Amino acid sequence: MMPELSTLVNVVFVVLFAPLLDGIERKVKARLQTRQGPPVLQSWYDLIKLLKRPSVEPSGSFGWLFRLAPAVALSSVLLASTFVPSLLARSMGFWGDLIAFVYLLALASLFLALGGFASCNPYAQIGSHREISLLMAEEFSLAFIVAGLAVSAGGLAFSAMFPLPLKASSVVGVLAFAVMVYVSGARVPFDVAEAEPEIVEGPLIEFSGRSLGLMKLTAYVRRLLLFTVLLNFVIPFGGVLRSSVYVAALLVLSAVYAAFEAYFGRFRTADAVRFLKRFAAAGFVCWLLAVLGW
Amino acid sequence: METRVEDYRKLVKRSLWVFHLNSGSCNGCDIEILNVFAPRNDVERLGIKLVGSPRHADAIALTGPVTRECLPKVVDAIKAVPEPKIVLAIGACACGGGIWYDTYSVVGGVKELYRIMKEEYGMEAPPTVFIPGCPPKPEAIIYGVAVAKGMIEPKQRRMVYVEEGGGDELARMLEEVNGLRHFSAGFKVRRDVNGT
Amino acid sequence: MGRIKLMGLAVSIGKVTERYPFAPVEVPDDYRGKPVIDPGICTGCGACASACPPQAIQVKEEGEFRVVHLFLGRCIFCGRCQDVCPEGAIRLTTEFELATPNHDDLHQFVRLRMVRCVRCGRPFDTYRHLVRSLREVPFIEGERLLLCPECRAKAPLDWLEGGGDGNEG
Amino acid sequence: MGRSTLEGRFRVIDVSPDEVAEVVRELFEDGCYYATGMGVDERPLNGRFAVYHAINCPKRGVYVILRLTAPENRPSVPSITPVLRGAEWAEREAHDMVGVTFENHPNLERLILPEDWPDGVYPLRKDFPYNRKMAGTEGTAGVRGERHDEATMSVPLGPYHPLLHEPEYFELYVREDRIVGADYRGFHVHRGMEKLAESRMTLNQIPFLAERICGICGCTHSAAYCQAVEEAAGVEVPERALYIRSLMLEVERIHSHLLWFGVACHLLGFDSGFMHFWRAREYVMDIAELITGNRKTYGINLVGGVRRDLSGEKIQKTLKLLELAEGESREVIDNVVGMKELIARMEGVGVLRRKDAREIGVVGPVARASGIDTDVRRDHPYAAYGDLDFKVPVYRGCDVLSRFLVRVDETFESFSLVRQILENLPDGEIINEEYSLPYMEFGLGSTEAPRGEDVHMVLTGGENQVYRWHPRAPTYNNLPAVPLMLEGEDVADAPIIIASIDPCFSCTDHVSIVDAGSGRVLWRGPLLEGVERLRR
Repeated sequence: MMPELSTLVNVVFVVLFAPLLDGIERKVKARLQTRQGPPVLQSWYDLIKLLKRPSVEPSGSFGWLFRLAPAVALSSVLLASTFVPSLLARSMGFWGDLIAFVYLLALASLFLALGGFASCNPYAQIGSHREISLLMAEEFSLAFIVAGLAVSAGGLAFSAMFPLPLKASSVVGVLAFAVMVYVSGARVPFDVAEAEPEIVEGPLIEFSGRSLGLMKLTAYVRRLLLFTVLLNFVIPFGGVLRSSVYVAALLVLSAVYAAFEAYFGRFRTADAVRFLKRFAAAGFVCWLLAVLGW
Repeated sequence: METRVEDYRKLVKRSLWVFHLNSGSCNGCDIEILNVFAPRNDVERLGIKLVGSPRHADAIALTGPVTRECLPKVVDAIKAVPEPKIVLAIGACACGGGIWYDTYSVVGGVKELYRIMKEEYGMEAPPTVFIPGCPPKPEAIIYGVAVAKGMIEPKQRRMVYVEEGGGDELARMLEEVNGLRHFSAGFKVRRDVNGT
Repeated sequence: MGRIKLMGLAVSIGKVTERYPFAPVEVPDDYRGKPVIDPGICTGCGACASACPPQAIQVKEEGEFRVVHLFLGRCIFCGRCQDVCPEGAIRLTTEFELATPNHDDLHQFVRLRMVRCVRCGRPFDTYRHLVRSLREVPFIEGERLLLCPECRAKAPLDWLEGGGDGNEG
Repeated sequence: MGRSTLEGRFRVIDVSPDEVAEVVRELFEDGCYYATGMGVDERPLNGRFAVYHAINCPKRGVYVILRLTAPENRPSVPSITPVLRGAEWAEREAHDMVGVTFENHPNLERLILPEDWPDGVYPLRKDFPYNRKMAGTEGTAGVRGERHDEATMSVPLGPYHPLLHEPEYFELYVREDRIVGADYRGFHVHRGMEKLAESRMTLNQIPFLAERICGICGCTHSAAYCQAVEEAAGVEVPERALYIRSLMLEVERIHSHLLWFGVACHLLGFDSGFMHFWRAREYVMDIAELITGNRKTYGINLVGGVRRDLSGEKIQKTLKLLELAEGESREVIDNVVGMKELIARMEGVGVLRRKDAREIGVVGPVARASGIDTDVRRDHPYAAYGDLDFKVPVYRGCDVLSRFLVRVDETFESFSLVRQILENLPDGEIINEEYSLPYMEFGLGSTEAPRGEDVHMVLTGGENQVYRWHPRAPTYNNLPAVPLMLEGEDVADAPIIIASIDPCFSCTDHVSIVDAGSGRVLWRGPLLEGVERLRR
């Protein structure tokens, strides 16, 4: 199949499947809380409803930024999804796609925060503050891990890293990356930016209707992409088998993460940042091992 | 109006986000609202979610009699929910003002609230589902939501009973009474009896 | 460790969610649900109205009728009306599915015909309440019950002064 | 007037304005604390205004009621706030609602009524009709609090905030995620209850009104009211009724505490904990529904006894449900305590030192977590508690964790109490309706609500009514401690700290309050900001 077509399939898959994955996570959490939980398509139902509703612009906001933020956030994750092989193994990679990917995801987070600032709501501002400090702390660990993995694989392109060679550095790197996937998925205990009981969903508080829907979709796609990269690191083969293993692994991974999320209390922002700073050590180990050629 | 409700129902058929607005309630209804999200009733299975921001909401769960102090804030919060929206008036206070419906510091339920909204703020009253109870049990709240979503036809109906019969009946009744007492009918007052 | 055990607990308990509204739910026999006035028995005496803490039951007079008005929206389901009703005409059912989009549906009216005072012609009591009262008091008293309270207050004087027939109406 | 009841749980003493400060000082030094106070318009009787101060002396098992009067033309009495800080709010309340002035009060600001309420209109005076709607006046706004500097950001919590579930307002002053100050402003849930009780309601309607002071701990309010009237009228309550009252009070405590654990978990971001606790709580709700016919508002108390009896079958069912509830709560609590990150977020957070706690006069679990050994059930036995065996847990950690642990212990004590009550339930009548209501007799009823001491004062009126009824909910005493607990903490901890007193604003706001905790002049403006920001 042509890379363009296959990329298109991948993007469509990502957009369609990401909310479904969230629905599955909600179901898993519900079952771990002894309740029935929503139908697995619930996140899709929510999204469809949101997209049908108009969005309201708060009076004191920077209108253009507030309007722009959801669109920019969603397009950056969609662009990111063109680099990553998801359902199909081929996609539009280039020599520096890893770096582009990481920064596109960061851009999405940044615009989430900016949208929050733009709404001029005090909760949104606190939330955005937290989002940014978390982002900074994440970047630090992520930089080491990505560098380690790149050295280990011998290139900065996804094509070189999928799958990773079996080395000590890649094992450590993948494990550390798995934790980073959890953290940047904004899951409890790292969901300080959206903490509902404290600051009412933080940056999202003023978004409504369509723009809220886009923001939510961005978050779902983001999570799915992070999972996908993690899986690509380890799935060693291609073809139809790859696709089915990929989807199955995605479901398992998301269920495990959801279970973790259901049974953790939220960190304070400072604790979360402290944890991430300490966690950078793991990234450093990965990098060191890779440099040593292990 | 009808079509608006129909459209709304179609919109929220599978996903209804609710903003909880306490206008000075005693907490009873509020805790029961939380209770419908607890495992026993878990309304998430019906696509219902409690949201913290009125901006995200499709419906308002209004509890309390609307105190004088809360009034402007309640009006603002209702305004902040994007159209189309619906109000679930939960509990005796919201439906009819409750036990304190006529005191000096209470507006007295949604009917009065809507009147003030119209007169002083020029706002139209949103469609409302009344859920009586003090507090309504969680199932009663779910029933109310089901009514709002059009899943169930409400069975509560206005009842008016008018007693039949008229003046003739008096004679019949008195006959009956007098018959029981073995006296003849009539209204003669006997002045010679002591103790009247 | 606690969290693993708790997860295990959740798995072992499984799902406790009920199917309501797709399946009925049980309530105790003496659940305090919707109060219903039996219009065939109610005499309109107003005991419920004076016991009702939120004044959800109000008794008013409208011309020929005494109206017992139950407003379910304000009812607090305390059941005091049931406690005090001398006729057993009002009782609380186990019905709790009362939600309705129509405010009018929350009202129950019982309109009872009233008796006119045999002297001044003013409607002053319901037939039913009067009949009941007539059964309970001595007959002589009973005749006096056909007078409205004001006329009744005047009546003994009339008799003492030899006013003759009490039945002018 | 001028009587003094020497026996029972309270003692009414008429004091002269000159000696009141001295008497209060002596009482405080004796270990007593300020429970509550009310202003009474006694003009129709004797042409005077009266102020009743209730002071709790737990050591002696008695409430001392100090009664001060002032003539109609000069309604002014000396303030006792300079001697006993706890009296501040009660005096402001009496000033606001009845129009009695307190000389030398440090801060006699409006406390309860909205800022736009016209001056000189006092709802609790007898000449004010309970259902009179007052139009607002313009231009009574005061000055706004001044904590704003460049680096300080003000974070409103409320009036609509998912943490509260009630319209209340906290304003936190924050510098880099640290709270440097906090204000509390209430009065959103003021429903004019006291006025309603003395106007429209009859003696046996008020228990249902009292129950609706709070939807969580309503039974304790109706019990306290009934006790107050029973004390005033000297009503003998049947033994069985007392046991059933205790039973419902304990069922209420269990449900309230389980509810709180759930909410605390939710606030700490642990939603599964919320679900687990509320699942266990559901059995307790079933018990209430089974016994009283409603899950929440039990409607069981009347003056003279209770309304519903308990059949053998119900007792069996209750015991079964109780076992389920206890088993599951035990398991859940044990495991939650094992979760380190939750405990870490409660330990050492929201500290209220014992000394401050004493001075403010906090009650219930908040006091017991700060090392103060107090419990109305033990100190002033009521209902069936004199016959029952229970421990009063006291912790000295002074933090949120201690408050959590006090409630844990209490919950299981309550399970045991319910069992004891069901096993030892005496036979007999459940209500005594043969009593006559005296005129202008004072009565005081107090109960240990799930949140602490709950005090009701009653003056009986003629014709099946009360002349004056004044309830005081535990949160009223606990709230002033919150700004102290918040100072210097992380913003992320604010919700759990506020929640740690298990605040019940509707309880407090039956009359409602405002305060900065620091005596700052308040303004109504900021209240609206939170919502205004949401407005288009």
